Amino acid sequence: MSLSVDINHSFGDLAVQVNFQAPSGITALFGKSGSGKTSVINAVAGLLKPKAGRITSQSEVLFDSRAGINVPVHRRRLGYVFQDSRLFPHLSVLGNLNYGKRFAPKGSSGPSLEEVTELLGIAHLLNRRPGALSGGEKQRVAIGRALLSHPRMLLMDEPLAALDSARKDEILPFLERLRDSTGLPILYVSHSVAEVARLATTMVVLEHGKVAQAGTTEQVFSDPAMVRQLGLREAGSVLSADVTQHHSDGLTELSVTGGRLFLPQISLPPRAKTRVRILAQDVILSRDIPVGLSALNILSGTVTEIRAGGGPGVVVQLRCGSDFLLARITQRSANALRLAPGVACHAVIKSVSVARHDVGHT
Amino acid sequence: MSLSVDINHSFGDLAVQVNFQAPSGITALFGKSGSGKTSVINAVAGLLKPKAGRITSQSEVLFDSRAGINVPVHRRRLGYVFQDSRLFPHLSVLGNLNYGKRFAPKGSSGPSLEEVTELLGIAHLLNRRPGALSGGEKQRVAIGRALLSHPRMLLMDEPLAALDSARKDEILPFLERLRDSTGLPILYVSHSVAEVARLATTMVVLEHGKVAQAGTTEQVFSDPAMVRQLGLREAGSVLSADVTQHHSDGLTELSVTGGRLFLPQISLPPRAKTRVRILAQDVILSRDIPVGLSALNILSGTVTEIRAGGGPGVVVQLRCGSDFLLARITQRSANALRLAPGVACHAVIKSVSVARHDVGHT
Amino acid sequence: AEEVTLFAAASLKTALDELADVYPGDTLHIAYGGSSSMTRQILQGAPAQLFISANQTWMDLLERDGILAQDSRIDLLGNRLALIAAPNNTAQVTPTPAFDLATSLSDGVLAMALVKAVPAGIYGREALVTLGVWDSVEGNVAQADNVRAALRLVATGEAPLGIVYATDLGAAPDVQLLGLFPADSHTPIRYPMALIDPVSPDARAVYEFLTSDTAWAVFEKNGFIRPAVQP
Amino acid sequence: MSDWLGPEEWWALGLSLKVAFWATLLSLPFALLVSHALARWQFPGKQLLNALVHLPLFLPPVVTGYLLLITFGRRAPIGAWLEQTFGLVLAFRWTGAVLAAAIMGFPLMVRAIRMAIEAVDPNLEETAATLGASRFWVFATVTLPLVLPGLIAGAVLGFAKAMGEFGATITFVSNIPGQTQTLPSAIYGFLQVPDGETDALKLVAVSIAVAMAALIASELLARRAAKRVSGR
Amino acid sequence: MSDWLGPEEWWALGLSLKVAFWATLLSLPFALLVSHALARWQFPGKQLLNALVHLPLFLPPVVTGYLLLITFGRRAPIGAWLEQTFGLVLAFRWTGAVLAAAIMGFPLMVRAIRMAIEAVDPNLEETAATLGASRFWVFATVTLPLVLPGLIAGAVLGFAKAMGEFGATITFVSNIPGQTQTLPSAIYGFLQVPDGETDALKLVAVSIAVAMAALIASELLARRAAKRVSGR
Ligand SMILES: Nc1ncnc2c1ncn2[C@@H]1O[C@H](COP(=O)(O)OP(=O)(O)OP(=O)(O)O)[C@@H](O)[C@H]1O
Ligand SMILES: Nc1ncnc2c1ncn2[C@@H]1O[C@H](COP(=O)(O)OP(=O)(O)OP(=O)(O)O)[C@@H](O)[C@H]1O
Ligand code: MOO
Ligand SMILES: [Mg+2]
Ligand SMILES: [Mg+2]
Repeated sequence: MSLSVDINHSFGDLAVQVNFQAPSGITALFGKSGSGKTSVINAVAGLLKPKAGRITSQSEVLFDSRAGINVPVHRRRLGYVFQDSRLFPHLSVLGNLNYGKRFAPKGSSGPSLEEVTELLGIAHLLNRRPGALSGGEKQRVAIGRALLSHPRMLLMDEPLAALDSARKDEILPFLERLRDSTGLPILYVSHSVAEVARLATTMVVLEHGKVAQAGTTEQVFSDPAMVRQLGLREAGSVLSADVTQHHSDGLTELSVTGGRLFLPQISLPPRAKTRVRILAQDVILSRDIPVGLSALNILSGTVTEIRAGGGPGVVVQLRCGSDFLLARITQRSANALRLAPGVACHAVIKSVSVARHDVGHT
Repeated sequence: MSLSVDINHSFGDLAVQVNFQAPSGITALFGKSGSGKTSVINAVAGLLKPKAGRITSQSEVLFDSRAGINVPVHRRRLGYVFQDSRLFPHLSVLGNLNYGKRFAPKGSSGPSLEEVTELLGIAHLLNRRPGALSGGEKQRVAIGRALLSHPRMLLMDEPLAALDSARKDEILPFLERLRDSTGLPILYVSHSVAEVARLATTMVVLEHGKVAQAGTTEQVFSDPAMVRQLGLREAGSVLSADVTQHHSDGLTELSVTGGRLFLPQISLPPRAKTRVRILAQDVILSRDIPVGLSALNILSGTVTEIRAGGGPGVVVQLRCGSDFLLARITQRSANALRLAPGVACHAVIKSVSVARHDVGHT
Repeated sequence: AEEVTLFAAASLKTALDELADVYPGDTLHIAYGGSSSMTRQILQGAPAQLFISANQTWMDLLERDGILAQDSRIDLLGNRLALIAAPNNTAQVTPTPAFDLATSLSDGVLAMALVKAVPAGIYGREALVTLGVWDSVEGNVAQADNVRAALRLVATGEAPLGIVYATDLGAAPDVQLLGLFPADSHTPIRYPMALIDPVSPDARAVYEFLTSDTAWAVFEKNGFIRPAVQP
Repeated sequence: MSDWLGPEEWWALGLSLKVAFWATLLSLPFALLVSHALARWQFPGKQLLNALVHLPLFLPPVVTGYLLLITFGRRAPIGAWLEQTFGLVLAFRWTGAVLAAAIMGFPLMVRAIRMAIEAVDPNLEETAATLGASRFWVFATVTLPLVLPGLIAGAVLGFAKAMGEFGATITFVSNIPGQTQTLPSAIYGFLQVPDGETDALKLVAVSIAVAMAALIASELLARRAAKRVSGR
Repeated sequence: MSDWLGPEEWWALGLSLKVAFWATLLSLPFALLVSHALARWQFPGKQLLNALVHLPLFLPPVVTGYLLLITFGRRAPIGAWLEQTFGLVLAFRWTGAVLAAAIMGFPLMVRAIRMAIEAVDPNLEETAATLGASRFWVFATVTLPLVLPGLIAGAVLGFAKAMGEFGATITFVSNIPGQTQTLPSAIYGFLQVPDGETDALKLVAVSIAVAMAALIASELLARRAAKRVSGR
């Protein structure tokens, strides 16, 4: 258990009352604006002192209101990456990167400057000043700076929110590599479903200062109750997949427990494990096996749950192999197809609708 | 012709060389970051003096380098709405709204304070200070402030970019009402395809300081060549539609020239005209009329063009009635279906994939 | 009656304030300051009807400029220089030729007014030169911007010894008078007074009052002497 | 209480307050103009203007007073011209004390206001122009209100400096009781009298009290104005 | 050129430069500390400290000098203690002139530095803490470098003020040629004798030149530092 948080705090109206465990890997704090994400991460960092509670990291107590323990910020050794990068304007990129080194305890281990600049692709920027960097470059330097302070854990508060989507696509792979290569636990705040689906191993969903749901990313995403949390257009399931084969026409074949999927080429070797996200609105259901369609991906499954929303739509949960798939269709279609729990049917997924950046490594 | 722009300018490397006409309605300036959108709008406002060129608004010359004319900013009477709202912090909302009134020429006409606060839904905020407003409220006040200065034209530079999607959804209807009810010409900068598809009557696409394409929104969006400009996931066509009927199960039926569409209820009366945007990736093609699918919307058409992209996908343009539809499918599927110009086929569109905020009034 | 303004050297303040209190008219204003600055102000048209300077040179300047009333310049007062000691100083020296000033100072300073600029300092330096001791103390002279500031240095004990006007001692009871400088060790100290054109009857009245015996009694009480006859 | 100070001292206090008030009030518009010029305009001789404004801060006050005397004295070129043309006499009048105090406090005012102007977001000024405001109106309706906290700080610094100004004042307008004797001149007078220290210190206490009151009032006012300006 | 001024005046200029240099250098750390306290800390008596710092700006310099004399004189409690404990004598020494100049320039320094500190983004300081920097290191590695332009401006103001300080200096350390005769005392001396104006004005010109040079150097330095700090 690498981080354990149990805190109580209140801001005027909002009572923040949060209790969760973050194992290693990336734990996403997800929730609407104002739900308390930043407050929680600030409490972990020591920038906010909760009214009561206890925070421990790798069995060291960082905060304990009963025992009167409150380790000062600079002794917590948690690398914090802020949304707005906050590079030191008076230092070069190199100066920023090396900033934390002098304060890291002797003998503390962590990646070297070379490794970090390599990982983040910022080796050519070392002599620049922060003002001469683009938004994406700034954020990568901020990540590198946090890493090089040899933290026990990384805290990232919407590190990509201020960036346009081209910049995001530039940084996401670095975060994946970070997760996979350094083994550093990361607490990650975001309200981007796509980001969370791609990066997080664990999800903690906050609502009005309380934990609404927590679990592995696959669990949380395949729960029809989450559709409201994620937003209609963003809801969808996350499936584990193995790369099977790369085809010469640019498609990659993957196997999931319920069948096989074709995706535009992904840069993973055969037998690699990955995750694919399938938006509920991209799934069409059919009782018969459809033929003559431009859609390549058809998975067979059994309806496990049908949940009506507020509007004319319903969310259908299917079991395909050992995974769950969500489909958002109209009530009228659900009636026309006479769908009900236990009914077998086929899910039609356009290959291209599983876009590249919805695919993440595991 | 309400605005005519023909300017030359250069920033270091980038040569801005732009020539376009903006008729009444909303003219969108669209393009990647750094393509020169803000520079053009600033030149129109008078905040940037181009090296050469001519800008006229309703036949009044605002700038003419040959004739040595450069009307000062405060005499141009162009209401500018900035991305970051820029409310005057020392004035209340009412003070901000009334700011421009005293400078408007006597006898100039325009909406009244009541109309504007009503239109923008900010009547309850009048006594607040800007610091106590949410981002969306701020931006609405900024729009109201610009309107009440009785401008000849509105300039809006990414007025919604800094807002999260909930806030955006709050403001878009106001912009539509503005376009439809005041008849004020609007020059609108955005790099959100959805926003532009919904709002713009005319589109000017900028690329590296040059006009890459210009025309009505429908024209520009149904051009397969635009797919690259818009991005794969955002490309799609915009169809004109008439509201036919509201069904009791929450669906609204619309007729387009190629057939009929079912959408989740939209708040327009029968016979109202509207526009629907159909993303190319949400369209599945079939040679035969598909049956037993959860998708309700099937339009019939003829392939007019097939354009291969870089990856494993192709863009197929169909004529459906007098409109054009774009579909993005894999090369493999296109081969399997033996698609070629002139071939008749059917487009399957999930009703829910035409989401509410992709629908705009005309 | 018309108001009368008298410009006077600051070192006359104690005595003149006392006289102003007993002056029969109630419209006498006295402005005190450095002789130099007041002279310049008068040259620039300051509303002074009378001026009492602490030395001759500044009054000469006004006379040369022709703004003094005809024949009104007289030497009103004379003064003596005093060698003084700080309240708890046990030094016993008197200013005589070649007296042992340096030893009495030990490592302390001798407080004086600016020796090149302020009258009290100029006279003091002249006296020390005549007595043949200037060279031995020159480096230890702390020069204040006016004579009262020099007195204050001695009164607070910061300077063990100092040279001030005899008249300055009046109200500083703790300061010890070690002795007066021989009258012939420096140019006689004379305070010239003059009326400034145009002369009003009230100004003339003040002039008469200050030269009256009543006034003289007060001046004398404050330690002033009759001015030496001009050589 | 009222006989704690003599009538002349009460009068001097009154005069000092009056002089400081007018010095502050009259120099504010100029300070605002000069600060704006230094913060925002580009013109030849800007460094020179900046230097000139700072001079009184760096010169011994007596020198400033002397320069004022030989410029604005009744026999001096400008002084004589002012008197002939407008009947305005500065030397040896309380009006001259106002001039001296204003000049001595000017650099303090300008520094405070200039910093405040430099902190105003030029985007807001640009925005006002797009709404139809001319340069003048932009200044009056946007820049000025936003600069208010700095303006208050500057004004109070100027006021307090004016209350304490001695060297330039006594050199320029002399020290005439009932006419130009300010609080600091009165303090000077007491320091001329042996054993006048007690009285002098009384007056020092009074001037400290006034300056402190002004300073604290300004911190409060400036904080309130800053709050207003922050838009909350 | 070198006989344009007499040797005593050259010496006075040298002393003034030396005094101003040390006054600036020695008071900078304190000014920094006090500015930081006023800008960032909350503590009882903050208003009082603020007032105390400003006092020399508002009091007639003679009064400040007098207060120094009765505090730091050799017979005064603190002065005597300093002499006994550290062998440090201030009265009548150039070291005392340094103290007087430092105290008179202090409020100017503090105002400039305080404004600069208030302009530092506290988020950057917080960020430094998350990277492991203790309070001291945050100050030394983040706050201080960012405050540099303000620090330069403050130091130069203090320096120029020190060059021009007269009243407090002469009252506290008087004028001992070869020991404490500063440029302003020399100017004052010339102004006291008839026909001394020309010499006085020469010296005034010299001090103006020095102050201007310092001022312009500071604008340049501050601009360069500001550029550095802006991260471009
Ligand atoms: N210092 C504060 N004082 C009062 N209320 C605060 C303070 N900081 C945060 N809040 C309130 O607490 C709530 C939670 O804030 P928090 O910043 O943790 O939200 P968040 O989930 O990070 O939101 P966002 O996604 O917008 O960053 C908000 O309603 C906010 O207004
Ligand atoms: N003042 C300037 N000096 C130099 N280059 C400039 C200046 N202003 C803009 N540019 C450059 O001109 C180009 C166009 O800038 P502009 O702000 O018009 O882009 P934009 O299309 O509005 O981009 P964005 O979507 O990021 O706002 C950019 O490459 C920018 O770096
Ligand atoms: O009264 Mo004086 O001018 O100090 O000798
Ligand atoms: Mg947050
Ligand atoms: Mg732009």
